[in-house]
Amino acid sequence: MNLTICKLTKYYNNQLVFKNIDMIMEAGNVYGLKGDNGSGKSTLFRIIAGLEKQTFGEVLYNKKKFDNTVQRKITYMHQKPYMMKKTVFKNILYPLTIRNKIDEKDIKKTYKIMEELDLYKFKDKKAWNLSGGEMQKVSLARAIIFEPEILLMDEPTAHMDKKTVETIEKMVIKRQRKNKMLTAIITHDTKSLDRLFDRVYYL
Amino acid sequence: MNLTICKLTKYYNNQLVFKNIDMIMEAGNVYGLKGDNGSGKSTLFRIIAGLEKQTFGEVLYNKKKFDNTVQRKITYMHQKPYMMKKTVFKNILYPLTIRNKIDEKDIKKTYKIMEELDLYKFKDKKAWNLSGGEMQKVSLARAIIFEPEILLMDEPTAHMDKKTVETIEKMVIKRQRKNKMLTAIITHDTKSLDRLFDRVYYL
Amino acid sequence: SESTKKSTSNDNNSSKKEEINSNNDKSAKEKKSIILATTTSTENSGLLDYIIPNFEEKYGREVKVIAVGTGKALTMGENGEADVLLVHAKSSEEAFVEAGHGIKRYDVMYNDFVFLGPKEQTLIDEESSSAVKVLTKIAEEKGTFVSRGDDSGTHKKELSLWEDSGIKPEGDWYVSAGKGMGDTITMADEMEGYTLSDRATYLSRMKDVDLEIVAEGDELLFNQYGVIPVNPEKSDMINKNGAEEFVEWILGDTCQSMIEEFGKEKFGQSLFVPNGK
Amino acid sequence: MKYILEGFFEAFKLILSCDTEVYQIIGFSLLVSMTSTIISSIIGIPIGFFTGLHNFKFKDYYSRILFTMMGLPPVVIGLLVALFLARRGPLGSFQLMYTPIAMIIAQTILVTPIITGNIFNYTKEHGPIIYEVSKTLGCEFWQRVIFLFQEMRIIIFIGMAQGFGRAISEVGAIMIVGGNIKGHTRVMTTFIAMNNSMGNYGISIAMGIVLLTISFFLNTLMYRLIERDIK
Amino acid sequence: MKYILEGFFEAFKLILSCDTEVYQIIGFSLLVSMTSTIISSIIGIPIGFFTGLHNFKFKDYYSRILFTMMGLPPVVIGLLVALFLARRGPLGSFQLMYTPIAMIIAQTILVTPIITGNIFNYTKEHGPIIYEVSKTLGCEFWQRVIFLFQEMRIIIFIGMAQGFGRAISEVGAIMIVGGNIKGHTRVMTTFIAMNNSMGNYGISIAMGIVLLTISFFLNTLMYRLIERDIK
Ligand SMILES: Nc1ncnc2c1ncn2[C@@H]1O[C@H](COP(=O)(O)OP(=O)(O)OP(=O)(O)O)[C@@H](O)[C@H]1O
Ligand SMILES: Nc1ncnc2c1ncn2[C@@H]1O[C@H](COP(=O)(O)OP(=O)(O)OP(=O)(O)O)[C@@H](O)[C@H]1O
Ligand SMILES: [Mg+2]
Ligand SMILES: [Mg+2]
Repeated sequence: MNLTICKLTKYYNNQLVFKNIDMIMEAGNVYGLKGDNGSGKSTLFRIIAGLEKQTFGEVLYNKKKFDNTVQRKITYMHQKPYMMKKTVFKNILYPLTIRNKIDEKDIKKTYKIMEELDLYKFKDKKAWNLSGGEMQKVSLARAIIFEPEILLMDEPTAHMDKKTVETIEKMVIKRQRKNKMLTAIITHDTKSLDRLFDRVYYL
Repeated sequence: MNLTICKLTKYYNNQLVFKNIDMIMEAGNVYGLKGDNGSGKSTLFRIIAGLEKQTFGEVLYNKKKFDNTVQRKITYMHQKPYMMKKTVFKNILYPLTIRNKIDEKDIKKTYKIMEELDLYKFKDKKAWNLSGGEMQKVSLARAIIFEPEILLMDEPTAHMDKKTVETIEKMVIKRQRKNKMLTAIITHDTKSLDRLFDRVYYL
Repeated sequence: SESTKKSTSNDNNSSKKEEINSNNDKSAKEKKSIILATTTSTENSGLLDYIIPNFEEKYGREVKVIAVGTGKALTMGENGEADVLLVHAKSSEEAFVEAGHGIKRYDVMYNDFVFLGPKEQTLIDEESSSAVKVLTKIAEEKGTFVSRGDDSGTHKKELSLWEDSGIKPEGDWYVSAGKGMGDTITMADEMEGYTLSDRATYLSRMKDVDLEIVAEGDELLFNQYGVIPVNPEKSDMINKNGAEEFVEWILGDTCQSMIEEFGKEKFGQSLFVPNGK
Repeated sequence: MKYILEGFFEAFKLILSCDTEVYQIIGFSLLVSMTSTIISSIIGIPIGFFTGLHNFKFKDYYSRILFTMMGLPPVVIGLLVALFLARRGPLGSFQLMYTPIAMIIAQTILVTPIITGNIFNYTKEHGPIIYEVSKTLGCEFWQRVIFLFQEMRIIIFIGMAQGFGRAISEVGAIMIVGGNIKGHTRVMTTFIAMNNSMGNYGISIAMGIVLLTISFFLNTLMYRLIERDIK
Repeated sequence: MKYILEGFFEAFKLILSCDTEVYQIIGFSLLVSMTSTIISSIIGIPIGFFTGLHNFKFKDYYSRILFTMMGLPPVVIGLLVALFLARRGPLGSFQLMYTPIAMIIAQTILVTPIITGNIFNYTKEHGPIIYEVSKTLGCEFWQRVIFLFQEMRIIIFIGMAQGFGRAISEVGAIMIVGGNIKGHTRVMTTFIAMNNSMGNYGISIAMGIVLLTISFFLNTLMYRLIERDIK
């Protein structure tokens, strides 16, 4: 799914965040989004994901406006990860449960991703007792397993150790192998991840 | 104030976090603390700051056990910053208000630090509406202005842009000029900040 | 059976239903129940629990007892919220029938009001036994007097007595409670004051209060209970037959003798004296 | 003093005595109050969610009105319901006065604001992020609602427990619309009130103890149901 | 129906009519219920903080007992207080029965669990981090408490509003221990209940309307006080 952002402007109670942003993001690519604190990166992603309303301008998904079908194909990973009041396993499995009955395949899939991010040992742990980085891992796993066509990650690696960052790079690359997947990542980190980006936007 | 950590061990309901840690941190130095996610960095800091009880071992402050006088000289910056239900200005000013009546000097001091971190424009903004990085700035400013002898920062730069990281380096260096100040910083970031550290511990 | 005869012998539609009911099933619950609005004294003394079951199995009709002050009971009748009233404020009752709210008023039973006061009280003695004298004495000596103050039959009676004594009761000594008889007795006991109560309620409360009868017997203290079937024109939901049955029954010999019996073994005397006519 | 001990003693007698009337009163109270609580939840929880999540004009007037309604006086509710259901009243033809239905109506009016208020407050603070997450994970409308339920089950429990507690313990409304009719509309509280004015303090306290014991065990039961994997 | 309109009409008459008794009743109700709410807050808020922050054995039994106590039946409370204060009761010598003090005692018992419960629930979830921050910023014990107050002022307001609402609207307890004595211990709810039992529906509803209006404005007032710089 392709994204076209034109003349996007956002005010929070008449305090300007950004103005007349134009961007194009095409399926199959990985985009980086950088900018100073408060430049509006998260806000932009939240607007794209339909969590917030822009003040002016519009976002088009394959030339169409935002609607339920888009909603189902897009995921935004919050900058501050939210853990459901469930075990780690159930947290990660959740996106699959809402589609249809869980089968062996789903469980396997979940276990696999947990192992990759070495969360398996926390399988039955209460997710809200995890460490900062572990929480980010969980919310990432949850987003990846959902397999959205558009994946918006808000500083996913902020609290993660080097090892994990590399794992994630691998995952993103793997994900991109399927065509028509679009991934966009906000990061302040100047070195790692960069090699993933087909293009970097600055706010 | 010097820190001596000996044979420190922590279990969360009989799940081991770390075991028999020995460390010495001396006033006048800046220490880095690194380690994988879940290696127990935050937990260690929280124990040092007296927010959590260790399972075994002990932490000595100038050879003395933790007590109120220590409490008053030590600050821990949470990994997930907490914003008081106040304006940005009042958030940062707070540590001074609890000591004694606020005077011109205090106000000036607060304004100065806000300008350094360019938070001044948010002076009267509700702190909980700030962006992730802005919140980290506020909680950092709050900690610095408190001028603790021991300052424990838990991934302070995770969400911060490059520019700000440099400002923070400057602040830490300035802070260290006063003698008997001890600063310890948790970070996953492999490049920046490193030049600050007199010594780096790994968990 | 009797019940079917009753329901066939009438024309109002609500009981046409009954007829059908009672034909295919004559069990008690099937016949339209009646709402009896009465005073707290008849329920709190336990009389109704004692006699009502007899009516229910005899006529196969349930009685829903709403125990309120006489004032409210009359209002309920006036609004057609109740089918039949069992109350004790003769003058108001007659006015009620006059105004066409009720069909007719029948005497059912009586007992009497008694003045209660603390044990070993000295204020009231033999020669001040007449109701008016008692009240005058209390008023003069400013002895605490707890009044129902709830527009109930007892309250109406008390007010009329003050009327007769020509005293306007007011001041700290005159406590207007706005409560039922039982609670008022509790309060009088608690405040070591005087009050006017119907004998039945007093006897049923005797065991747990330090009050005793300080004056009784004045014919002014006569307490007549009357039954009034509410005028069916008040509301098309009024159960006319039920009301008639109830009146017929309560004035009947069986019930009258039950009233005579009630309380004898427990209190050594009957709480109400039947005089149904 | 002695009444209180006596009360405990009587409480046991009451339970053990196979006095069907007592059981019937207890069962009936539970029936009425539970029904009202459930109806109130069905009305109140969605309203709480909705008004908590969305921003609308006069939202804080709304919230203050809600708080005020949480303190609706039972007697007033009872009276109003009575006026509507009375034979003379607009709904008189249904003949609901002095029936369990009337009691349930009154208690529902009493309890709904309590449940709504609890849900509303919590949703206002925690709802948005929860709702956002459910959206980003591709939940359909109904799945979002279910998601909210799951994540808020604690506060929902608290709200319902509070509502039920209010219902089972109030006497003002239920006395007026129920009429405390023996064998029909007599519940624990009206039973207590009546025995009070009859001077049977022991049995009043006994029934009070029974009442509290029951609602404690009900809370425990409900709590167990939602407790699973929560701190 | 007509009663309800009549009620509104009477309500205005009631307020405008310089009937001192009415004013006196209203004022007295406020006095009693506010006093109880304040006392309950002084008792309940600290307990709520403390039990919410600390982990102790049987904490969840405690919380369920608390929820149960939030539904204490007014009539039972009234009865128990009465038995203690009665002439023959353990505290009889103080002669408190049928005095405002008795009413305040009863309502305090009624309201305290409500305030405690609200604070406890919120503290359990949000207290720890707040308390930690106050520690790390070098607050002395008292400053920490103040800090908790400031950060939790919303829920404190809600708790107190709920408690007051419960107090001002209950009739069961206050009727028993107060006695509804004209000119002495008569409050809005007992006034309503009494007129109700006398069939004066209009005036009952009128007083009900007055009651709700008053508690609405009180909520508004309190809310204004704490609202400052909160979303
Ligand atoms: N309250 C708790 N209950 C149970 N386990 C906990 C709790 N807090 C932390 N843990 C566990 O203890 C371990 C250490 O946590 P800690 O937050 O110290 O890790 P960390 O080194 O700070 O990780 P990160 O770099 O992600 O912040 C983690 O595995 C975490 O799951
Ligand atoms: N709900 C809100 N109300 C008012 N202002 C807001 C709100 N949310 C964000 N802002 C402001 O909008 C600006 C952009 O916020 P945003 O979170 O998009 O920044 P960001 O680029 O993500 O910064 P960071 O890198 O720190 O995450 C910030 O200055 C922030 O203070
Ligand atoms: Mg951001
Ligand atoms: Mg950490």
